[in-house]
Amino acid sequence: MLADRFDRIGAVALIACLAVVSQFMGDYHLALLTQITVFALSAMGLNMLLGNTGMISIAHAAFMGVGAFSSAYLIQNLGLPALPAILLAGLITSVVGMVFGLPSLRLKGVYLAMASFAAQIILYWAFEQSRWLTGGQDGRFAQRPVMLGISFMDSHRFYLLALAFAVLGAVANLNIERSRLGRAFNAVRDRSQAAEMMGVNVFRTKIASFGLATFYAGVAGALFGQYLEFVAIQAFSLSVSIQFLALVIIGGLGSLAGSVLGAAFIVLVPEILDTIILMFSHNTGEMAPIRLGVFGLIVVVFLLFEPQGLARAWNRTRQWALNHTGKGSQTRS
Amino acid sequence: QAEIVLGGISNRTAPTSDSGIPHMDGVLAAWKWINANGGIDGEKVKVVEIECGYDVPKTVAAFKRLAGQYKVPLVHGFGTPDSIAVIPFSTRTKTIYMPVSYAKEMVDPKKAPYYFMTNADYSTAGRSAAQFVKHKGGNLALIYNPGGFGEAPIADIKDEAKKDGVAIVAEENIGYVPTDAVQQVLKFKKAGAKYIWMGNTDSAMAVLAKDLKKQGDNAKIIGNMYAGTEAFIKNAGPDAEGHYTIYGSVPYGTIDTPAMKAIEASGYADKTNTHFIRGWAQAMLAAEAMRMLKKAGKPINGPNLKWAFEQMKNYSPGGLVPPITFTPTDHRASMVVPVFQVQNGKWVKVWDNTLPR
Amino acid sequence: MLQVQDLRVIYNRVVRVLDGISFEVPAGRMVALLGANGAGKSTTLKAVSGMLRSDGGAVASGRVLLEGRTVTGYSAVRMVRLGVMHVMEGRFLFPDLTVKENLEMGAYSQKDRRRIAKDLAQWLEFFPRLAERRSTPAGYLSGGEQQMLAIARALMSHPRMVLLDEPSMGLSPLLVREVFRIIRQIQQSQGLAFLLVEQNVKLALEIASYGYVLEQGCIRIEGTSDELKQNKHLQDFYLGINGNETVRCKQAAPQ
Amino acid sequence: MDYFLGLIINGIVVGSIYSMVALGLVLIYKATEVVNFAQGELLMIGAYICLEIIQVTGMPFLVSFLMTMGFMVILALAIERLVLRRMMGAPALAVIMVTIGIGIVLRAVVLGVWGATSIPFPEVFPRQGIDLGVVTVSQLYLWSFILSLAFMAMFGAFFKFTRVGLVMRATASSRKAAESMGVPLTKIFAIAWIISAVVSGVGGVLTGNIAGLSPELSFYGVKVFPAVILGGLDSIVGATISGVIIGVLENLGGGYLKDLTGLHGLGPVAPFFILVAILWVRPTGLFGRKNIEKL
Amino acid sequence: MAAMLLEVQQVGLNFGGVQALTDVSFSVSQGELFSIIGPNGAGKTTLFDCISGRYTPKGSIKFNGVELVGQKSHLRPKLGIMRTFQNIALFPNETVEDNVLVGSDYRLRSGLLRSCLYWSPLGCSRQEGSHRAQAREIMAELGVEQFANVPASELAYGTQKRVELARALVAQPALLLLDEPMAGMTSGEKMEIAALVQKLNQERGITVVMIEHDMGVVMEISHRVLVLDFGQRIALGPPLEVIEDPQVRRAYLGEAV
Ligand SMILES: Nc1ncnc2c1ncn2[C@@H]1O[C@H](COP(=O)(O)OP(=O)(O)OP(=O)(O)O)[C@@H](O)[C@H]1O
Ligand SMILES: Nc1ncnc2c1ncn2[C@@H]1O[C@H](COP(=O)(O)OP(=O)(O)OP(=O)(O)O)[C@@H](O)[C@H]1O
Ligand SMILES: [Mg+2]
Ligand SMILES: [Mg+2]
Repeated sequence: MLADRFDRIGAVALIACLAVVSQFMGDYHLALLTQITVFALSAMGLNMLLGNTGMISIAHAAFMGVGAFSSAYLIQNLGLPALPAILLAGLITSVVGMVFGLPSLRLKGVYLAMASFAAQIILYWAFEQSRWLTGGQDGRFAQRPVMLGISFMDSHRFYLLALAFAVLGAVANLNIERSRLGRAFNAVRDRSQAAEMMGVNVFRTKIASFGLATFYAGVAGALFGQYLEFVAIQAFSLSVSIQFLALVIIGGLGSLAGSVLGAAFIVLVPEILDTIILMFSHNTGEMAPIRLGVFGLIVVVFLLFEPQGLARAWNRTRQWALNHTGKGSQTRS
Repeated sequence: QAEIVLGGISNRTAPTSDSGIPHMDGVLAAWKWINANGGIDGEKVKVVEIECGYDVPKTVAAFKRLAGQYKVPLVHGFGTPDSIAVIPFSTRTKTIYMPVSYAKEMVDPKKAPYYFMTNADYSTAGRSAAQFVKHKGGNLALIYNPGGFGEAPIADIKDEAKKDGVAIVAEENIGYVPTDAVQQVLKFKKAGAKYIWMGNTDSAMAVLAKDLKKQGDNAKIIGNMYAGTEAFIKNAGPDAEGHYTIYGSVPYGTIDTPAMKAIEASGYADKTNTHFIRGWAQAMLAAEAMRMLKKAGKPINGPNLKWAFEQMKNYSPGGLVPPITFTPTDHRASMVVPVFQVQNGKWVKVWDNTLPR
Repeated sequence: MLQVQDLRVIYNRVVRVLDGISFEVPAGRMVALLGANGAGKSTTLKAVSGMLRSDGGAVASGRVLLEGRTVTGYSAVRMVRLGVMHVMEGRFLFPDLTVKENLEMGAYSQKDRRRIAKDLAQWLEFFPRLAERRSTPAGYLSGGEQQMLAIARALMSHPRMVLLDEPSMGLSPLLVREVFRIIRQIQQSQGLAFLLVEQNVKLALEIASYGYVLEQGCIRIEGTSDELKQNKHLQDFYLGINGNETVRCKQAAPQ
Repeated sequence: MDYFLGLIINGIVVGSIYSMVALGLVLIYKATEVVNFAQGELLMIGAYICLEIIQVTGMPFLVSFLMTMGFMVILALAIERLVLRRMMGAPALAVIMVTIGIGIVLRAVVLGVWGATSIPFPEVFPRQGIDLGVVTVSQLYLWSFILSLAFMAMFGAFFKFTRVGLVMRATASSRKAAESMGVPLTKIFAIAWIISAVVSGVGGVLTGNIAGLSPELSFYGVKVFPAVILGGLDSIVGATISGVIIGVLENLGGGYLKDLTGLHGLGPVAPFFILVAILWVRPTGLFGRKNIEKL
Repeated sequence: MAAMLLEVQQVGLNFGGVQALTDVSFSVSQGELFSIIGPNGAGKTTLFDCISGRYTPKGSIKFNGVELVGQKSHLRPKLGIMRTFQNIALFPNETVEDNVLVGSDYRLRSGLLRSCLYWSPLGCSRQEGSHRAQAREIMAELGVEQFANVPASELAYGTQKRVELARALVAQPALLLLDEPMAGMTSGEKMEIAALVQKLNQERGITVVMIEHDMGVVMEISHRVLVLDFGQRIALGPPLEVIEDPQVRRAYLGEAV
């Protein structure tokens, strides 16, 4: 939680820094940064669903797909302005998400996870069938938006847009966590029956969590499509959903910092491995199985040492720093 | 000594890497061979390969790295969605992209001006299959993986079949990793199918061939170029006999050109299949364009390469794939789509077909 | 039998809960560990039985000796093998297993099938309520039934030493007496050693021969039951003899 | 009618492959409450190892098969010892994530050692199918059918009647309680992984026989999820029966749905619709035990 | 006698063969301190579960004249019913403060949007703030204030019991259901809690129904006592009367009282 001043100042500084530094980055690094930012936004939603409400979704990528396709459709086929189109895409995704969240009324744990797995398969199939919306196997292009008179065609500008959305998402995330809804999420996760008797409308809370998570997914999906300037259904497959799950778990459940760090992890680790290989050879191909294996090992070893995720490791470092600057509060974390 | 640096985007880890690996291996082996034989007028070529595991965002990032940091004029690419995703960036950075996916989207110079490939696109190949059925006489059933390249030519096949008066008697689906194809075979039997178009990979085609045999159905499969490969023959064993394919390249060892000899000598023997050969052909095609630029005294860059490609008329790289022609308005590499059949455990060309442009 | 020397326990690497306590449980005797909420009684038992680790705790210093052998920081598995059984606060049954299966799990370390069957029959006889519920999943039992099951399950293993954390909790007055009677009977007939944590101090001092009072992580008072019964402090704070006077022991604040 | 019957029969025998693979997942879940996302990769590696042993040693299939099982035991032990043991107190999701990581590593090993091109598996079962009138089924499926029934009986009895089985169920029910009873958790986990790995190895050899070996075999791990959930995550009988149900559904779905609805690709998706519907009525699958929420 | 606040009529419930409650009837009047006793497994907790909506029994349970059976359990706090649990049902990963706040959350009307806009004028920071202050007060009253930021799972058993009580109290209930609130406490602590319950009952007019095995406390503070055995009501009346009942002595107290 960004509870104390240290964190707040740090966060503002980080955002300002990103906004400035990004403008001087090359295409490649900017692409990675944009991807991290969009993934982080999407992960915040999943993290609220999984980390805070305790419901596993193996359909997050499919929901991103709903957002990506519907925003592209709204903008290109219906001619809606970009900003309302993105938000509307988020809402559409949210409605779809809540429909697929209905089984949470009765299902728990792994069984609910499997219902979402079914959602992933069904949505993916629906994408394949809906050529008018998705372009079928060929995908469809998604233009970068013009918003409030500003064109975001340029990648550097587009990054600022993604960053703005991510910051808004993060602020909303924190605010939800510290208010009634956030507590209801946690209560439902920890003990839903007791929560119910304490006045928490469990079903509504679960559906709200689904709606919220998928809204994030929808908006992030729309931005993701615009970042790639192209939406293909393959980008929203089961393995991507699992990748998001991995992202959130490695990042740290129920923590905003976790969503961000996890996104960075998932995007950067393979790229860093590539960069290392490219330093010695011009061919990452022969090393591909090794790189894949190393990636798997990093995941395993990392979780061995920090099963609570990057956020916890970060927290520890932060605490250490605080203690050493002497400003730290002695609260238990 | 100067060096020309090209890019490569491969899939060696994700599903479909069974074709991704030999393809990129073919590209690299060909460049090695070209370099050993004088390079591009003395200049050596280096390929920076980034493995992207069939992942769309990773491919986009890798492309940006190649085009932005390495400033390559040309990238050897891979599959359908990832290659389509690169189109805007390829256009913007004027970088040539050579995928091994032959989807229609990428052969239209208006949409993808910098895309060049070595083979007929999926739809042309599919149309040829329909014409083959007309030629043999019989009806056609379709089986394909819903989604993916398998489905890509289906609409065009239906269209062609209608034109040719070939009846489509059944339409079935089959996944990439099928447990069996009995259900589909039962359907085909019921429908009395004679020829079956298969849009999938070799494993699925092998399963279908085995189950056809087991259920005593004599229908013949016509595989697309990812289904009817050497691996199909290996996996289906004796059950492969008699089935057809629209082969993407000349089968290994069936012609006697320097390129094929080099392939045989390359030490990749076990990996030598259509994917490898098409990769090889792709590199040779790129090399030819570069040589044309050298001859014309133009520097090697994206726009110039595009110009060179578009000058090509009936160029068959080492005889490995049917002759290739590009024009500024038409990037369909070839309209020549021969049909092969398994005879005595080998792919044998049984029908030559050239479609009108 | 059991000796604890200068034991310090911390949770989550920082929070110190026990601050150097020492006590002793002689073989075949019952010793009571008394104290207010949060004094560290359960923590002490967990430290002895090896159940501390799964709660994020650790022994920071000090020694635990079992029959002269150092067993500090031993895992629960080893402690059970050495004959130490812990009936935990909160019962920790196997909610999905039936009552009977729960009891059988108690005999995990036992080999003799005939004896297990005999013990099972005996415990079902001691607690007829459990006999009635024998094939109900333990998760459905009432609080008191769960408590009976937890105690019976622990004793199924024929331990040599039992750590009992608030055995009377949730039991009806009738059953409290019954349980204590059974405990005493078993203790005497089998020569078991008991370390008993019990809030019902009166009862505890009736059946235990010696007692320690834990306050804020330190042993404040110790003595034989009779001495303790006469202790003014104990009377004031634990025995409730002074009636309605509202008194409360300040809890150990976390560091 | 013949068509319909053919589909049903084929669905039943082919579904037994799912049963087989599903069993491996259930076994681990039953003892450790971990959903093993590396199940498909275990299966895949089992198949490759068996092939390798056959090719390198040239021993008859049965001997190679047994050696493969031996290898699976060692692999399971290694995974348990090196990784899972150290994840003891970790949150369940982290453990699930670790199994995903292990899956990635195993996949990388297969890619590195054997490559991605599919390799034909030596013919273990006679090519001759068995004519059941309306369909001919290959002997492979018949074996898988018999084996999955045998496994069902065996493991069903194991969990119900043996001590180790009881201890495994207890461990899954409450790890902490098991620990306090002196159950060496690591040993129990190791046993569960060993059994599951062996079952996966059998599954791998069977599936490898269908269309040759390729890294794509690991898809089975995911493909059987509907079967596992349909039956109930912790039910041996459930996994076996619902594997068959899924097989039948897939066949019927593939056989009829497209003509009925005009939509493509419904066959593989249909089981998921039915899965959700069944879960709505029975939230823990057909045979799964109810989740007891303690208050 | 004051108006009946809670009327339980002919309530019955069985769990697949186990008859947990059989035709239990009683009523609790406004302002009463009512105790329920009975042997283990008598159905006391089950009765609470029926009142608070975990189970749907046969019969009728009326609160302030409103039928509760069949109503969603999350509506209980709104109606004014709050409870604690025998086996402690705190949210283990959450801090004590958050645990307590959940109790009063039913009163907050802030939805998603107002949560997102926390600090803005439209946001819910004001409401949240005042609730937090109230929660702090009650936590102080129960002596768990210093644990405000500690996760509930890290507390000693007795402390958890107090937190549960605090969570119930912040809801400002009209009817408080306490399931063995003093289990696992020393007699001094018990007395403190007993005094608190009495105070709540007398000063704040909260009607209390309490399950408790400590007869000393029950006798001392309750107005009337209901005795259940095998799911049936075997006695109901003032404590002194009930304790003399031979059936109660046999089933619950044992001969030696
Ligand atoms: N898992 C834990 N993590 C951190 N602190 C803990 C943990 N368990 C207990 N504590 C702290 O240790 C102290 C002692 O707790 P313990 O449970 O030993 O008390 P107790 O004497 O058994 O109290 P009670 O009579 O209420 O059961 C308390 O302050 C508690 O907050
Ligand atoms: N969900 C359930 N399924 C089956 N049986 C149950 C269930 N819940 C409770 N029971 C049984 O109903 C009976 C009443 O249980 P209840 O919890 O109400 O008892 P209690 O009076 O609160 O006892 P205690 O004083 O021990 O807490 C018990 O015998 C218990 O085993
Ligand atoms: Mg305690
Ligand atoms: Mg009770």
